[in-house]
Amino acid sequence: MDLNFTPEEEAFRQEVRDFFAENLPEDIRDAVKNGGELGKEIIERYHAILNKKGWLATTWPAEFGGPGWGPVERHIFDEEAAFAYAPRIVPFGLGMLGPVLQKFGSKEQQDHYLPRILDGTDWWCQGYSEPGAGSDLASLKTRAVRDGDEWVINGQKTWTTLGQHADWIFCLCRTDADVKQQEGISFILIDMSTPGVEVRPIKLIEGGHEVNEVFFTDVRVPYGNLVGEENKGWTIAKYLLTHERTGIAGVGFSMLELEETRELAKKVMRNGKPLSEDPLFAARVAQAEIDLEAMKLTNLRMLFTAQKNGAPGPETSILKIKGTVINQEFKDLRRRALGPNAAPFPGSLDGSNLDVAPAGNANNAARYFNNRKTSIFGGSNEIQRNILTKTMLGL
Amino acid sequence: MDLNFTPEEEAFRQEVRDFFAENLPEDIRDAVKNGGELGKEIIERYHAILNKKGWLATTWPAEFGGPGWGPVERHIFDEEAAFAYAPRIVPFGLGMLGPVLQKFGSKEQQDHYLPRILDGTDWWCQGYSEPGAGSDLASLKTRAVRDGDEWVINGQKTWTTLGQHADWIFCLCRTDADVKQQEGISFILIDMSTPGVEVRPIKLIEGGHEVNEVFFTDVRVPYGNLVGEENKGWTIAKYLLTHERTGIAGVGFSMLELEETRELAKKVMRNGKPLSEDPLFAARVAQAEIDLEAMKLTNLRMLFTAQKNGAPGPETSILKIKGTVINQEFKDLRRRALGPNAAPFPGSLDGSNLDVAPAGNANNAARYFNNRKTSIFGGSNEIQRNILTKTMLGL
Amino acid sequence: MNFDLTEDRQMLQDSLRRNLGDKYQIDHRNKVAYAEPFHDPAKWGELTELGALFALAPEAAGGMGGAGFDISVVFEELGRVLCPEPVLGALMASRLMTAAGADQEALLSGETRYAVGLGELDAPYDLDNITTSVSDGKISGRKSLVYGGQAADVFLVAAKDGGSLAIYEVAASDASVTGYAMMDGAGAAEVVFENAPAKLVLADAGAAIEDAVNAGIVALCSEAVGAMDVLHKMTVEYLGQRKQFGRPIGTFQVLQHRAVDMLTEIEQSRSIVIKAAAELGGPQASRYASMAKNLIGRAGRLVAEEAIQMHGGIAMTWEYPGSHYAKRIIMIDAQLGDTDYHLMRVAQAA
Amino acid sequence: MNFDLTEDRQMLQDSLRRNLGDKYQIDHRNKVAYAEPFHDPAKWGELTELGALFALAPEAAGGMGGAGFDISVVFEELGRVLCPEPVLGALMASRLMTAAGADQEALLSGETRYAVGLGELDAPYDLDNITTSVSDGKISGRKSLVYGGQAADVFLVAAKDGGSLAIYEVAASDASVTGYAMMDGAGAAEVVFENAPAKLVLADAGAAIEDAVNAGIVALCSEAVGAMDVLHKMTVEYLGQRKQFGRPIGTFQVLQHRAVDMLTEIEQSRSIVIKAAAELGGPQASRYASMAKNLIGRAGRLVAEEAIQMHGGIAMTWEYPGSHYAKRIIMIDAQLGDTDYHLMRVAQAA
Repeated sequence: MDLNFTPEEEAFRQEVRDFFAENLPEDIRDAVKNGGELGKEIIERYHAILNKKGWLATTWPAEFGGPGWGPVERHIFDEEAAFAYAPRIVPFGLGMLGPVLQKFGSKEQQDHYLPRILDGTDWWCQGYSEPGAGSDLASLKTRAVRDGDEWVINGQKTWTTLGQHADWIFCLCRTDADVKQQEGISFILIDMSTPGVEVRPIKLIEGGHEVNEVFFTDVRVPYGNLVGEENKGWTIAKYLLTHERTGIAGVGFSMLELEETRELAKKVMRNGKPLSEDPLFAARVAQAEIDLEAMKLTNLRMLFTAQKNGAPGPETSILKIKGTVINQEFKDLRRRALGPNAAPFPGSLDGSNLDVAPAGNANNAARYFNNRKTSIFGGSNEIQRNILTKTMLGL
Repeated sequence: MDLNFTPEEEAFRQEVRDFFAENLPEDIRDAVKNGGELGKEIIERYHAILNKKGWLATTWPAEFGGPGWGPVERHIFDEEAAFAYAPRIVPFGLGMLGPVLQKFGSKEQQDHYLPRILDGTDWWCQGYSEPGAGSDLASLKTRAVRDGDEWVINGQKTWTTLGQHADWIFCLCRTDADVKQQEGISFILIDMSTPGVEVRPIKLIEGGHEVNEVFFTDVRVPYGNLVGEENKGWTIAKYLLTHERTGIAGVGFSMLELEETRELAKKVMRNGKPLSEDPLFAARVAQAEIDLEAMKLTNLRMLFTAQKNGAPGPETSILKIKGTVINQEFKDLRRRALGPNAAPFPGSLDGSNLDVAPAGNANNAARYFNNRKTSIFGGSNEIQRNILTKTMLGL
Repeated sequence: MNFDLTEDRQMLQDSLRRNLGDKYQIDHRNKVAYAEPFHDPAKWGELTELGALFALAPEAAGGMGGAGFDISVVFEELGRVLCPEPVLGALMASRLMTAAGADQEALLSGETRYAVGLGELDAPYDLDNITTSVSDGKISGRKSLVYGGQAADVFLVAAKDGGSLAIYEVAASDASVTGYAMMDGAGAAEVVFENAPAKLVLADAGAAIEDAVNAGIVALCSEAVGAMDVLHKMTVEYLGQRKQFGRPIGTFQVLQHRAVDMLTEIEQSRSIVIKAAAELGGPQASRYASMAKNLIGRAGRLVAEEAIQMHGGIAMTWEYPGSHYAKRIIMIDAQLGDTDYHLMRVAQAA
Repeated sequence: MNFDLTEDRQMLQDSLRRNLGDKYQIDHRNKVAYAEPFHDPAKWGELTELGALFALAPEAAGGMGGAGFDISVVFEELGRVLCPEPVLGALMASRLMTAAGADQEALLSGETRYAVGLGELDAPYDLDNITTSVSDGKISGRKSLVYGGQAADVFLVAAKDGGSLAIYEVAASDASVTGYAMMDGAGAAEVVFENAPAKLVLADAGAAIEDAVNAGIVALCSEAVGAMDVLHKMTVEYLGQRKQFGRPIGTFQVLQHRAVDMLTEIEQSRSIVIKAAAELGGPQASRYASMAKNLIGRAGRLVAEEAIQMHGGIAMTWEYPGSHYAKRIIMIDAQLGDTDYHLMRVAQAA
């Protein structure tokens, strides 16, 4: 039993920390700190900075242009990125399609798409969920029908994150309607500029534009845009669901939230004293902190197991459930800390010189509401509990 | 909208209060206060005191020897009884069999059994649950087979509360095994002194003897011990499940617990100060108090509806769920208030002059554990949620 | 004991439910709640014509109600449609003016819009620590999150007058008013006074302010109950309709039980608000107002978060009405003292 | 980073699991845990022969372990069988004697049984407020809930020695010892000293006592994890076997999800105990011990109450082993500082 990182790992942490200190532009850092939406330009600029260093595709092996890190290096990188207020890497090309192509794609597909993901030529988005297929993803209805050497695609995807910026979308499509749901699905790549593709924004609860609906009307793409075998797309979907799950607890982000909450509580007043001296608020923060400390270890334990076994196990669903709950608790605390001063709509006091929230906290209520999504998407916490029931309890 | 009781009701409350002040023996009061088990003698003496006043069968109409109270009078009586540290009236004869006989019994059965319930001649217990039939009561297996003018009964009942004192048991028995579960059950009265009846104690988690197993081996009772129609026993069981549910929240008992908790917190020390000054403990108590205040009103609202409609509705399941949770929370607080001093096994320091808990609190841990039963028995809180799902949500 | 509404209040409730439902269809509500002036001046006129404000003041003060139950009936209906009109300010101003014996015909008719300035940046709930002060009839200071302040003609402002709290009237035209929309819709304002002319309405106003805050709490809690009730019904309806894995998700037992727990907490919320409304104006008013605000804060978080979670995605969108109910329910907690603030008030009073 | 046990500790764990499982079948355990002397002297001998106590002290003090992880391995196994032997007292006494540089051969061999007297009636957790004091080598005072005190040969006692805390050794024969069983089995004692001869073991013992308490907390938390793990497995097994409504109750989704939530909290408990064990003896030991005790307190309540509720009746009985696990898990919370006590320590240190 040894909780320490090796000297090599500690040196790596220092290297990452130094890198961010030296290379993360201040405007990007501030944008992250303020918690509003990040524009396309910021994300592309940030990706380019990482790519120059060779650190953009954190999960890719070296042969495909990744850094070739193991789970521990990835964990250290993720933590340091969070502490540095770096943006989250947009995962659709780098964390999802990349590994899929590496495992299921043809040599031609790998050679063509992977470099374009790295250099930012192609911005990818994900076409999984549909209005009628959320938790029950396998019931998806978007049809892809083969017509000679083309697919003809009709249907609708939804919750397509940052689809408004995307050049390409990877889709799960139904290619055989006459077999068991899971057995008639294929994984197909679609150029968003193809005629018949339409993106409509979805405005989120807090007012932001982050997700979209994507409509396909007689969209024709080459047959060769199929990844893996026809009707075997569900295998790919399942692969992605368990792939690289050890970062899912978002421990680094929650650690930052803890710090921000503590700082905020020193600045706002309640009953004539800083809120940090209020015993109930202090108890709330301490309890969340304890849960987070435990989660740090739970995360490392599962990381260790993943490293040993070569892959994370089903127990990582615990990271998703408890990790999101802890992060949501901190979001709640930061909103709560502001009291009534959390109320102004984001940006509504900009430029008025009459801010009601300490710097970096004007969006706390918006962040709280936006963050409710994390226990819903990527397999809702209810779905995770179903998985754990089967795999860990055997019920 | 008027939350006040009428002057007549207030006068009645005063009358009840005065009655208890004048008539409840101090030894009984102390026994209740100390929270240990009450012996048969205490209960019989208490029942006799109430019976003399005509207040024992609180739910019975006057024609059968009850006081003829409505839901509000019963509520007032229950509250005042709790405040006076009176024992709970043992419900099996008075609250359960009595109303059943009044609604389903023959004139002969009413004339014979009801007076004996009132005067304490017969102590009744309940034979419902079986080892394999708890929440799923309708799956019960105890068989009653007709043989001439007798029933021959074989099987086993469990969780028979205070069965060790009982003269008679009313049982749900399977009398037709070839029909739908609910349609082959009959309600039969059994003299416990009949050959073949055996009572075995069940020791509870905290060490107490309150419930029993009852075994029936070729027990023969007269056919006339059937109540209501043959194979219609499920109707009676359902009737009892919704009968007189407005007292189920146990609000009076929880109000007492709140007072006891507050008193205790003034007496025990933590960090050099009375526990009552500890902000976290004070917050826990205040939160439970608020839930209880709301429950008092929820209870009255449902009482009002019951009075208006002549019967309580399915929404009274809310009283069961939340009422037990609130009471369990107070039991937890009283145990928690003692800290390590809650640990000694009940009675283990008796006579040593070295008590570790303030008077009346030595059994706090035992009470906490024993009280966990309340969310399980009488239709577990899960069953109540199922009922509410169907009746109130329509799902 | 009687938990039925009186005939008058039943009529008021019916009339409000009928009228507001039409006036504030969710699309229209969102349009006016998030665009200047962050409410609908035309519909404000119609609302006041219904006599909604008269119901908030006692007959002696020119109104037709003013009891806790009257306030409760009005605000529960406002909550059911997420009404963005500045009625809270009118209520609290009316309580203060009743205490002062001031004429409030212009307020109750809706002709003049009042907002109340109590909390400040560093004293959001606890008025002992406010710094706005008056000398020589001139007021200086800043009031934060003045609800309805963006649309007010007149402010009633709590200020230090020597040692004690007093209420002053200040014309909106004499103040610097920065209005804005709130996260959950409707407007508020930062109001800055720099030696603005101020008319004394009530000296030694501590008790009157406490009463106004208690009335405001009964109003907000009633509003929350209305909104929670609608959101819960929406959720149950969604559970019955939405299919996944070949069946309505309302057949999944975990969602059923969680929906039952929401129902239980809503019933508890309704109960404690009835109690707080009954005690309003009496010696125990503050105690029960605090109890109500605490319970509503806890129940509200449960109901809003569970509603979003059980909808699973759709309630994360602006387009779905439920999201706006969830926002309102959550944000109510921080108005006039939050869960923890009121819990400690109850604990300390014990 | 490595979360596997070292080979030595793995052997210790295996040996304890094999041996204890046989020695403390639940019926036997309950028999000895609730009847004088509230443990099994014969099996205590066998346990010490296995070297269990040597694992609790460092080599420099004559032991073969003494690290947080050693303590954790031993107590998790004790927790799995609800072992009623007075090992906690031995551990805490050993920590104190190590700090004092005292010879502890008789302790580690199990020949002499030690118990530690720290808390008092009005100062159960916070030792600043104890009143037991020593003058002229004579000790007077009363120690409450001295775990294992009913079976001890020697007490190590915290007493005021002038202003500061010191540790004294007192022979059991010189004290008035009232032993009793605890609600969850095993024994404790009220120990009264009236001018009893007391030998100074350690002056200025504040830091050493804090270390002994931290070690005790790691021990109790590990014991809780062992007990929770067993109780959870029992619950899941029961869910799979028990049939109601024609199917195993483990097919009901509400029970499934609640069993998952128990699992999640047990994993979190295991994690925080690993951390507290790793930090034991270091500058952050008290902070992480408090974190562990708080989380275990919360998780324990959830696990014990849910286990009882989901068993539905059977776990309310003495006969069912699960009830004893539930009792132990709940009662651990109040030993060496409860959920709230340790939460405030964490909050105040922040």
